[in-house]
Amino acid sequence: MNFFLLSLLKLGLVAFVFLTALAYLQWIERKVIAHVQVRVGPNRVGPHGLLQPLVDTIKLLTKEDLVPSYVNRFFYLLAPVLSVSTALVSIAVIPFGPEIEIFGIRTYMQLTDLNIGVLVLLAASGLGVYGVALAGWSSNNKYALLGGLRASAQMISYELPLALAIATPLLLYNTLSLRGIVEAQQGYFFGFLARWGVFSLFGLLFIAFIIFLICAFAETNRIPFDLPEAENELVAGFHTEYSSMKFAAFFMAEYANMVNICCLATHLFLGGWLPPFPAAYGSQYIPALVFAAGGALCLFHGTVNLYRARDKYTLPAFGVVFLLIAGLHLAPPLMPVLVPLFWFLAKTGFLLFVYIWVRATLPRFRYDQLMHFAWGWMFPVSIVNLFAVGLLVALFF
Amino acid sequence: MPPQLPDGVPLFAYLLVSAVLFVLGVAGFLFRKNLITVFMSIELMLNAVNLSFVAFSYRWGKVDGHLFTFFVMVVAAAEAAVGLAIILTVFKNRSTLIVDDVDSLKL
Amino acid sequence: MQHLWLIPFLPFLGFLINGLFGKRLSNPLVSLVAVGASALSFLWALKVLAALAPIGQTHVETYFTWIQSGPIHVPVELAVDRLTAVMLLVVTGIGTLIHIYATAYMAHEDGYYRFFAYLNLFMFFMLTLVLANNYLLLFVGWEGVGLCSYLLIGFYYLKHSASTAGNKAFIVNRVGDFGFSLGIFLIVVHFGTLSFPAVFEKAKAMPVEAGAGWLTAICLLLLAGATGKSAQVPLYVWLPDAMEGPTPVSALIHAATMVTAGVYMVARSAALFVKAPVAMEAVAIVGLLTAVLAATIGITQYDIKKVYAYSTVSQLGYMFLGLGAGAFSAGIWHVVTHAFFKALLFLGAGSVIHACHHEQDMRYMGGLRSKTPITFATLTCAWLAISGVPFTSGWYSKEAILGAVHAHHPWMYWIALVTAGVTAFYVSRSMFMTFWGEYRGHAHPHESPVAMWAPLAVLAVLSIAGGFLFDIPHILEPVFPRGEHGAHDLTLEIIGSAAGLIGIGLAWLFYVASPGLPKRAAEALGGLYTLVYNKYFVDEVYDATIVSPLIGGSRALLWKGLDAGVIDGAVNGAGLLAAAIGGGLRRLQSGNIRSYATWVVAGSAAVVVLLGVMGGAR
Amino acid sequence: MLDAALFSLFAFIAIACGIVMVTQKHPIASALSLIGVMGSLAILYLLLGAAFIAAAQLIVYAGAIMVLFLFVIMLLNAGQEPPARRTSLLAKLLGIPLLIVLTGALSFVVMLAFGHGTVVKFGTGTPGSAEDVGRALFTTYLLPFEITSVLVLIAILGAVVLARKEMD
Repeated sequence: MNFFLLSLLKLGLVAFVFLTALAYLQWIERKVIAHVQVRVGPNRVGPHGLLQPLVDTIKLLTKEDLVPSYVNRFFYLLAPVLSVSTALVSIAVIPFGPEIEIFGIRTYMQLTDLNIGVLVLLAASGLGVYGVALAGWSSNNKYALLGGLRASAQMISYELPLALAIATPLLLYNTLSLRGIVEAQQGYFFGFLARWGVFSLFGLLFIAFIIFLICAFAETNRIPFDLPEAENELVAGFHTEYSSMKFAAFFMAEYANMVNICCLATHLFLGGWLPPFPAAYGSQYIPALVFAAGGALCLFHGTVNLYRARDKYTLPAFGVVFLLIAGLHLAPPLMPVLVPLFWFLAKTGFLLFVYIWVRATLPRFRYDQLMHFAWGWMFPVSIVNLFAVGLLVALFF
Repeated sequence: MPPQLPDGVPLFAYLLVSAVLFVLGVAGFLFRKNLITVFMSIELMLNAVNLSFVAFSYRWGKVDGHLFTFFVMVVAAAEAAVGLAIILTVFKNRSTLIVDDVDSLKL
Repeated sequence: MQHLWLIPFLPFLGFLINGLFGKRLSNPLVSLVAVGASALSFLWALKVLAALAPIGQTHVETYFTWIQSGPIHVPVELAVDRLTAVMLLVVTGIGTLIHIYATAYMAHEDGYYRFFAYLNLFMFFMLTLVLANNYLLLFVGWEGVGLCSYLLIGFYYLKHSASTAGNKAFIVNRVGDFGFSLGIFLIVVHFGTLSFPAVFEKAKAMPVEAGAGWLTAICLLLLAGATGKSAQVPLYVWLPDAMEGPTPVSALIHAATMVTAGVYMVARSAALFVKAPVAMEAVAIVGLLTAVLAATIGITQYDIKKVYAYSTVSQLGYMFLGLGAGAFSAGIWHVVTHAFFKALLFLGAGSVIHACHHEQDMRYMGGLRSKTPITFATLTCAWLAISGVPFTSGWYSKEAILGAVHAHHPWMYWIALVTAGVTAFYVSRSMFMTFWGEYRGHAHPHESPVAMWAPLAVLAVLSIAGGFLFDIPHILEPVFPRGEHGAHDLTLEIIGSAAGLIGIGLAWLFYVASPGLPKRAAEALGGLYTLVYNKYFVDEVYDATIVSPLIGGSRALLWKGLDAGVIDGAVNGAGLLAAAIGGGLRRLQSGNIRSYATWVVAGSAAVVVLLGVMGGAR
Repeated sequence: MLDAALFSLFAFIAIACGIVMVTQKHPIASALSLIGVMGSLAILYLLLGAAFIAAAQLIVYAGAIMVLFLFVIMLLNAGQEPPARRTSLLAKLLGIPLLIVLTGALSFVVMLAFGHGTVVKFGTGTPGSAEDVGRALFTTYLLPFEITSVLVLIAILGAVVLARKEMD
């Protein structure tokens, strides 16, 4: 039963990290948007508002769990469950790093390595529609219904180009297992340019990457495609009638979907946990350097030139923590574990940042524009791209 | 049938499940009034058949059953598209979804 | 590989282009395509023959298997031997000339593109016929040319007479073709193959049939086919009416090429015929009969084209006579020369008709010598050739035939001789009536354009010089070993030439010296004259004996009885039955999906139960 | 042992959802229970070693087709079924007995044919990976595959034509 034990261990670890990450993603988003809009953002609870997510969670948990009288109770309660479960299940197939050995136990940095991992992700995102649609329908509220219909229509429409954009690199990798996909991207062009999806096939896959990103925005109902919850038209769209933890569930689902799809993008196009340039050029020391630099910066601002009095203790503390992390990255036994993890998280984090960045920058589409964009542009382009890549692969590989 | 279940599930169990599901689908087709539900019962029957296809495919160690299932899915998708369009049209023209009210095709 | 297929294919291409897009193409373009197609195929034939020359043995090209059924294997294969070569050149060469002629002659007709499409199609089928290396492919060409002849006779389909003439030609040919197909079946039964080489090999091995036998039957059936296509007694009646078609058609199809298909076919089957003396005799007699009959009718006709039509019939009779006498090469020789001068005659006639604004009756012509000098000059050549004036092309071939016939049966020789005289007589008659005396018509005759008289000129040269230019019997030696027939007999030749000259002389006497004479002669002969003038009432006889009984019979029996009674009755009965059953079954159609579904479920349950009863899946 | 448990669990879920689907009065409920059936069937496919088909089942059936159904139901806002004015007497009378007969006969035949013999063990057994299916799909079954593509195209066109606003 060693297998089960290990699995449970990994499960607990991943669940904890993932959920916390979701909570803090929320904080990061608020911070980033605030700074984009030249505000400060949450900074009351804890240093730099670092405890904000905790407080939010407590608030949501302790709020009155009210169910409107006119809703269709069963489905009304079922919807958020569906939504969040389909969102969370995806993380199970996503690898975070290569096969590693800790304390003599060899294992994958991944819950389970299905040979149809990509399909599972697609299926999960496909099922995600139900939560939204049901929520919209069951809460017997025209805004909610409109929001739900919009959401489902939009998700179905954008799932097509999304699937095509996913299929495009698969032509090159010849596998559906995410691990296999990453391993297929090992190696370097000309010895230094990473053999990632985006760089392969004369940049044809880059088009696929862009398509994938756009569709990802639509899949996760994010700005500029957040029609289903367009505040100024639909109050709050499909989750108008939801409050407290049920609302939190939808919220969590949204961010979980974001994270999942960013991980998928990282694996499909950005070479997963592979470093951008060979170890020969010292890529394995980059993480340590980054953290060390961060630590140094914190210490510098915490001690030598101090902006604000209250940073006197926090910044140095952060500096020390960062330096410690840097040290961990250099520790021989942990290096093979942490370095890939770092690269993976870096890439995913960058994509998430793009998400937030876009949200802070772009306005919202009109609904007909949205649909026309899906069927009139994304679909043809992705199909043509698919054919082109297929042709190239058939010719040269 | 064999009393002691070995490590694993006898094939006929799958087939029985498929049979039951199929009959359920038939029942739905016979006794439900809502066009959409009737349509869904058909889908249920298709799924039951798919299950037995896959089971047979296991029995013979061949992949063909999976292929059949795949084709059934494709056909089901096409059928769903057209069928639902028809249902929409029916509703548009006679504003009812009750099977028994859609009976102009008779003497 | 000489790519023989190109020869028939090029005209076919022309047919496709003109037939499909001709409506949109301008007339010059259409004529360019048509003429170009046939000219190209002529050139290609030349190239092929040059490449093969001297064609010792047959050059065969097999393209693909057409029919493979049991032991019978029919490939699509073309072959060239010397006989084919001669026919090839005649068909493509004269065909091209006539195409050129037609561009001018048809210039003002509508359906211009249609005409040329048909013409090219005809070329295609004719060439297939000539090049075929087995009876079935030959039959394809055979039927094809029949079709084209039908289409072209009925070209002015608005004219009732034209369409009926077309039908007549088609139907009469059916009779012959029926015989032909029977013959082919017999060949399959008897030889087990259809390809010429195989059949002829087997035939060579057989003994000569003294009485009637398989071979005789086959040959007679083939002869039946030939009589249909080549307008021999008793099936010649369609050819004179075929003159309803445009004159170039009459020249190409009904004088030069198609009608000689029968001759070609018999010559091709020589190996069979020599083994069946009875059939040979039949061929000879049919030929003789036709020759005499048609020649005599020719005397009395006034429609210039009719005259030439009958002359064609009688000349074909000559050819058959030659074949029947065993002088195959002589027969083919006459085919060639006849192609020259008869095509010339028709084209000339066409030119005359053109000049007289589509007046065909010789009684309204005359004195055209001065008005259309070129036509006159060229026609004169044809005239001399057909009358057998010494050293013209006609003379050579006719003498060859007469010599052979004399060696075969002297009595036939004398009759043939007289016929030759008669031939000379009526052709001269037509010439005198057309070109001598003063003009009796109302139009203003004028010379034809160069595109029309240029071919005439070429043909004129050929019909004068063709005889000693091409010594066909010599060319054909590898195909038909020259028997004792070939030997020249001076006395016979003198007599033969004399007959021709006498004919011309008589005609001069009748129609130039004393124009009153013909009327008196006609009155003197009285009944005989009317009989001949009405073509021996053959058409009437056919009508009475065959056509009307058929029509009446079909009216009474097939239409009223069978069709209206049995078939319609059956159909209506079936309908009523279905209605009755349906009336019963429609009780089931309650329009309620669920009840239908119940039936389905019942059915499937029954099936499954049955399966269980029968013991499961195995 | 484990897959026996899994099988019985999901078989139970499937059948239960099936029953719910047939008995529930509300189309949306039926739709959801049908989705439940499909999901559990997907698991059964996995147990049978048909990984690809399982994924396809989820993506195509649960992810696309049923969404369409749900969509239409919401669009038409099809509520509870009113009692039908007139229904088929035939179905009323014959329905239940026929179903019983059918069930009995089917299970009898199944037991007859497969009553003893093959035992399904997870992991052992048939080629069912995406690669195997794909290989068969593009070699042995290429023609049917192409034909289905045409079929789907036709279906799309049909749906578009049918769903147009003016039905004239």
